[in-house]
Amino acid sequence: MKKVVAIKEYCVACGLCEVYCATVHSRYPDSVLKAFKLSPQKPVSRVFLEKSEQWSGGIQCRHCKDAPCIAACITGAMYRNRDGIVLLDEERCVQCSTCVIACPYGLIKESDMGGRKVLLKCDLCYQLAESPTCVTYCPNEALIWVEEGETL
Amino acid sequence: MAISLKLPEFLVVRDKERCIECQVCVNQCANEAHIWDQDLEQVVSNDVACVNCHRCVVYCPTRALRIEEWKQDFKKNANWDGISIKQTYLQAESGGTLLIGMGNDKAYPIYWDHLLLNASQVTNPSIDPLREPIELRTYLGRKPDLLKNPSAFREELPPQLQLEVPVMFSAMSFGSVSLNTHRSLAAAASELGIYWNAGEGGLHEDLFSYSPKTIVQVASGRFGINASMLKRAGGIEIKIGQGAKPGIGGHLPGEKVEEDVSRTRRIPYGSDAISPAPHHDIYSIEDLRQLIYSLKEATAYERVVGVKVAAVHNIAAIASGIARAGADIIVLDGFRGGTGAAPLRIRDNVGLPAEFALAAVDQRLREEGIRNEVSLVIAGGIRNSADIIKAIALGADAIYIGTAALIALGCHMCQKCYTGKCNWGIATQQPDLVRRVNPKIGRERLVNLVRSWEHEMKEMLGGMGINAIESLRGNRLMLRGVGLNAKELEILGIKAAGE
Amino acid sequence: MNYVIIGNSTAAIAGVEGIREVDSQGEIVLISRETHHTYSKPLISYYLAGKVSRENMDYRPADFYARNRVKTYLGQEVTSINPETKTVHLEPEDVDLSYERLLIATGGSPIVPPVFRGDYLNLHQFYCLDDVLNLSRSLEEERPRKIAIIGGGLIGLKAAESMVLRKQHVIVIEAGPYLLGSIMDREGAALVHEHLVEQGIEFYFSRPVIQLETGARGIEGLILEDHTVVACDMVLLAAGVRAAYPPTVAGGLKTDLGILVDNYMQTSIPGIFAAGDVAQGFDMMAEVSRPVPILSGAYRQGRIAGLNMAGQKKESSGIMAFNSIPLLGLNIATAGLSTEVGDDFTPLSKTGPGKIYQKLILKENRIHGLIFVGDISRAGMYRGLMTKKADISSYRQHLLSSDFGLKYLPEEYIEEVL
Amino acid sequence: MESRIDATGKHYKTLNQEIISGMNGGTTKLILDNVNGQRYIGDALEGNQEIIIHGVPGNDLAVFMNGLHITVYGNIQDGGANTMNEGTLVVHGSAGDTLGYGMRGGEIYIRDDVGYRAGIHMKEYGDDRPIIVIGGGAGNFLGEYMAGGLIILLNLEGRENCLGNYTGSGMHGGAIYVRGDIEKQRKKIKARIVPVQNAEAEELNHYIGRFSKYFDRNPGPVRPEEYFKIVGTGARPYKKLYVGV
Repeated sequence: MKKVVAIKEYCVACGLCEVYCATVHSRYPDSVLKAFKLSPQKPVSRVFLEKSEQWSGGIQCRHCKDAPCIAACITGAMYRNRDGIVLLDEERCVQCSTCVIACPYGLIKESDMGGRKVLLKCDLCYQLAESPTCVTYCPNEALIWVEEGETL
Repeated sequence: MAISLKLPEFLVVRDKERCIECQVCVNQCANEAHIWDQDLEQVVSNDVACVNCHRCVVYCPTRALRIEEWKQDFKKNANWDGISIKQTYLQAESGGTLLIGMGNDKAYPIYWDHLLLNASQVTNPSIDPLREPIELRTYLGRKPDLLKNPSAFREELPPQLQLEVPVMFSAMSFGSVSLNTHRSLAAAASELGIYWNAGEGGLHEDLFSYSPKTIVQVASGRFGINASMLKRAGGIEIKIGQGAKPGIGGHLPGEKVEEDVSRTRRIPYGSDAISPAPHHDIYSIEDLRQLIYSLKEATAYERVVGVKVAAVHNIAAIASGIARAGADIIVLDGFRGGTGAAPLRIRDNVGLPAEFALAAVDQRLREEGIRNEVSLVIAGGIRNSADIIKAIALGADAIYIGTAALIALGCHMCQKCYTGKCNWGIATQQPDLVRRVNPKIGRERLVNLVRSWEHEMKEMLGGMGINAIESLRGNRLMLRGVGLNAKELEILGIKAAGE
Repeated sequence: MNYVIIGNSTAAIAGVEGIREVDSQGEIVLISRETHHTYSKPLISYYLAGKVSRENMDYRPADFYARNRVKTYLGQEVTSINPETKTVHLEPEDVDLSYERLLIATGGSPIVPPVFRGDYLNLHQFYCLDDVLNLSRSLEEERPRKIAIIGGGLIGLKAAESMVLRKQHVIVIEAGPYLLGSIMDREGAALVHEHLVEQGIEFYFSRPVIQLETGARGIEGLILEDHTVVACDMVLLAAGVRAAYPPTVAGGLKTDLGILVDNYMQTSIPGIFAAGDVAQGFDMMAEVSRPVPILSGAYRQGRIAGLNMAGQKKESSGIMAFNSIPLLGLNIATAGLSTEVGDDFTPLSKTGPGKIYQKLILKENRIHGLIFVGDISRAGMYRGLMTKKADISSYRQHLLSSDFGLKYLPEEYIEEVL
Repeated sequence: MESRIDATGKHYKTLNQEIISGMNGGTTKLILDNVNGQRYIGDALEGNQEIIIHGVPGNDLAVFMNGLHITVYGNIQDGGANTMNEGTLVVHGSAGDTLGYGMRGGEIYIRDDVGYRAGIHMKEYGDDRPIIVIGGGAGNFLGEYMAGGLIILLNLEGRENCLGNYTGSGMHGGAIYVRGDIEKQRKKIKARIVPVQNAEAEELNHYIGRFSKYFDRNPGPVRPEEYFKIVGTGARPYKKLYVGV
């Protein structure tokens, strides 16, 4: 299965991955401007720019083989689709946040959508034909979409 | 503390209608011209810090940013313009020599733009590069006076640099530019079948695999030079001078001497790397010959040894001397040549246009009958393929590009290389900035640039009805001057347009 | 290979999924005492609170059995297991089913304190779907004014939450000295207590119910150990759960507080596996065999059991207790040995602002447990470090700092995430 | 294996080719007789062999040399050990100008005097630390632009004028130890002068010991008060010279 890999050697820590991820998951997936200016709540990204003095990288759900979040999900809302992508069915989620503590990398986040709590995780933009949005818009090819185990 | 009279140079124009407070600009500006204000919960500008490098403009996802000149008029004065006044303030406040990056930006005439190329019409056909082969390959190095055995199929030649396109990436040292810049240049040169020059700071160990396509530089500081490196390199260049600062040496500030630079240059961490203008073992052409031959001896006469000089007033005589000292290549670096740091007054006021230096040197070497003994490489301000074709018609064997290569890598010509805070990751050693050049992308961009020039050169050659770059070399009949006076035409050795 | 699975909850479903990862052909039979399609037990409080529809309680989609070619016997009870003949007997169907591999995933059953043993109209269990369907009907029909919940643990408080959301007056009676005693320390519990009192819940601590006052409607009052009388008109039992053993197995299964299993989830009788709340497996944090009755553990055990039943040797490294429970807007997460105290264990904690309490329990440069109240956003990372048994000495000073993250972790950990 | 080459009348190219052939042929000790001005002896040679030179070698002796041990019985001309990387050069006589230019490592021992600009641009990195020990005095610009390494000037004849003008100008690393009276020479020194510490004596003794072994001349154990030390004015000598436009 293809995964997004962050190459910390070339991450410029700009945060565009977050901007475009938030946009594509908003009500206005085609326009950053509209997504941020017209959405009732600030759009939220599912990829997180992790920064330190030494390195940075856009990190996101690893879609683990033996996914702790799926095991822990009390409703069955967290599931793996046919392509191996771990997805959260927001319809069925009761926001118990068990996945938040299950994820060993802290990559499932709670977000406040105007008083309504939602849990968000990377869905690899599986509805899109092209690569995940964060990869498409990474200005320095520091996020790449590759088959697992593929070397750079 | 007395108030500073410095004024901002640039104005950060932020379109509030478009700004989404994403802080990408804040994340990208190493100069801290964009700041996230916690209390206002918005991005604010610190215009004084802006160097107009466009990093934020390019990265802003909503095109909310634009940088303008900070318009502050002084009372009209044809002599004391705003720039002169501001520079005076700066020196009065600091007591420092004015320092600047990149090449001369003054409005001196650009002679390339006064040269026009010929094209075939009716009397001899032009050649279509899409259908017919046109040869851009060339060889740099000493050529024999005549064939020893004209009937033999092959003849031993002195060492040569084979170039698939008559373009090389000129010397930019590791230290002045980042390792990722070097990686990009090295990989692109190898892919293009040309050479890149690692500059005077040695060759980082990660790049040893590119050695065959690397020209290493021996400058007065002798940084990173050792026997195995000389033997490994594709070619050797002695740097006597450079176009941006003739008569002035190199000086890499200690801030840029981080661990890798220090190891590659073999100097202590954080120490200034000083290479003064003179090699202190060269005070004459005879001394230069000594260094040339020490390098030839070191490499068993299997390596090309070139000498790079700045284009200065008596360049023809100097070049003749260099040729006679045994150099295989002479590099003439015109006064528009770039640099990481140069004293402003030197950069803007010393040297010659490469066009004149080239014409004068080619002419002189021909007159002395030694043009074949040395190849001529022109550097300093080459911007495009037409400049190259004109240079070759004026007598160059190949050209060096430095600034153009950096622009291909993203440089926006803000001329702040000396600060070490290059927002494009080129002229910096700050690890978070170095990451901004992805060598994979860098290589592709450089290869694209040279390949596009390659095709343009073929079109121009084809248009002239010439199918090999060798047939254009020194073929000044293919050039006409426009807007030049008689003396300029004479020095360039070309006819006026219409003649 | 043919498989029989007793149970229809998390461990059983995970068992099916485990088997099907390896063996797409073998026949799977699943037997459940309940008649419902597989549903999620923790969702009963959400259902009651009106947060989840009946359909959305399904733990797996409606076509789960069909897609996995599982033959189901719902509403059937296993009355005996015979390892000699490798058969189980079903009632009321009155059939013998033979198996090559058997998975016991019968879960738990609620504990009924002796004082509540009796038939009272307004006494409700709070354990399975039928309980809450029943309770829901009673709430509508009887319109109680005061509901007493016996037990201030996880289930009790989730029940309390759902009752509050239904605008009921709730009284929680906890025999222990503070709430959530099995996973929480006193400081954390105090915050939870404060929050729930603000939401109108009444509490009684350290006093078990010793006697009931009864009347026409059933239980009308509870008499506590100190003779306090708590008036109520409905009682919900949430006093804990114990393993729900299947009927006697000829030859006997070794048990302790649950059916003893090895790291492959196999019981003392070859071919018979057990998983979930009925089983007693390895607790990776305590490093002993003990029951860890949580859903994620049941899933992991069930899947491991399934894989091994289908012939893929897969060893469990044990399971970790961890929970996340939002209670009327307050997030609570705990993991591992969260209540551990003692000389070997060093607590590292921080409080505030507001109802925020975060505590790590450290021992020998490892995190052994955690309690997060209020802000749980980084809890997963700490739990990840617990799972890895990571040596935290190089970044100990950054633990619980507001910017704690990958950047402080060793290279190999970072590489794993990038 | 030992071999001999008579250099009489040979062009340097021929002589150097013979030296390389000798080395490639397995010579471990090569004796050159009647050397008279031939340049580039030892140029970029690498290995552990020994070369003994009788006569006066020409410019750029041991240039780019990486290893090898060269002993010269006679004076050497300009550019000795130019950009030398490793190895040892022992000269039973004096050296011309620019001795050890840009030297990166290895050791040089000069029995008598050195000319102008000795040790200019010497650098060091990690374990690579060039050493020059001079028995007599030095000309102008000793240790100019020095970025690392060690120069020891023993002034065995006790001359008042053992240093030339502009000693240590632009120096920003390494150290020069001079034996003799500071006061008479202070004005010629363009870097910082500091007293020698007792702890430094051990290292000095180590190199002076080698010098004594090579030449049988011994100034005796180091007494710190007999020496002074010249060091750079900081790693960034020109930090304040410039202001960015």
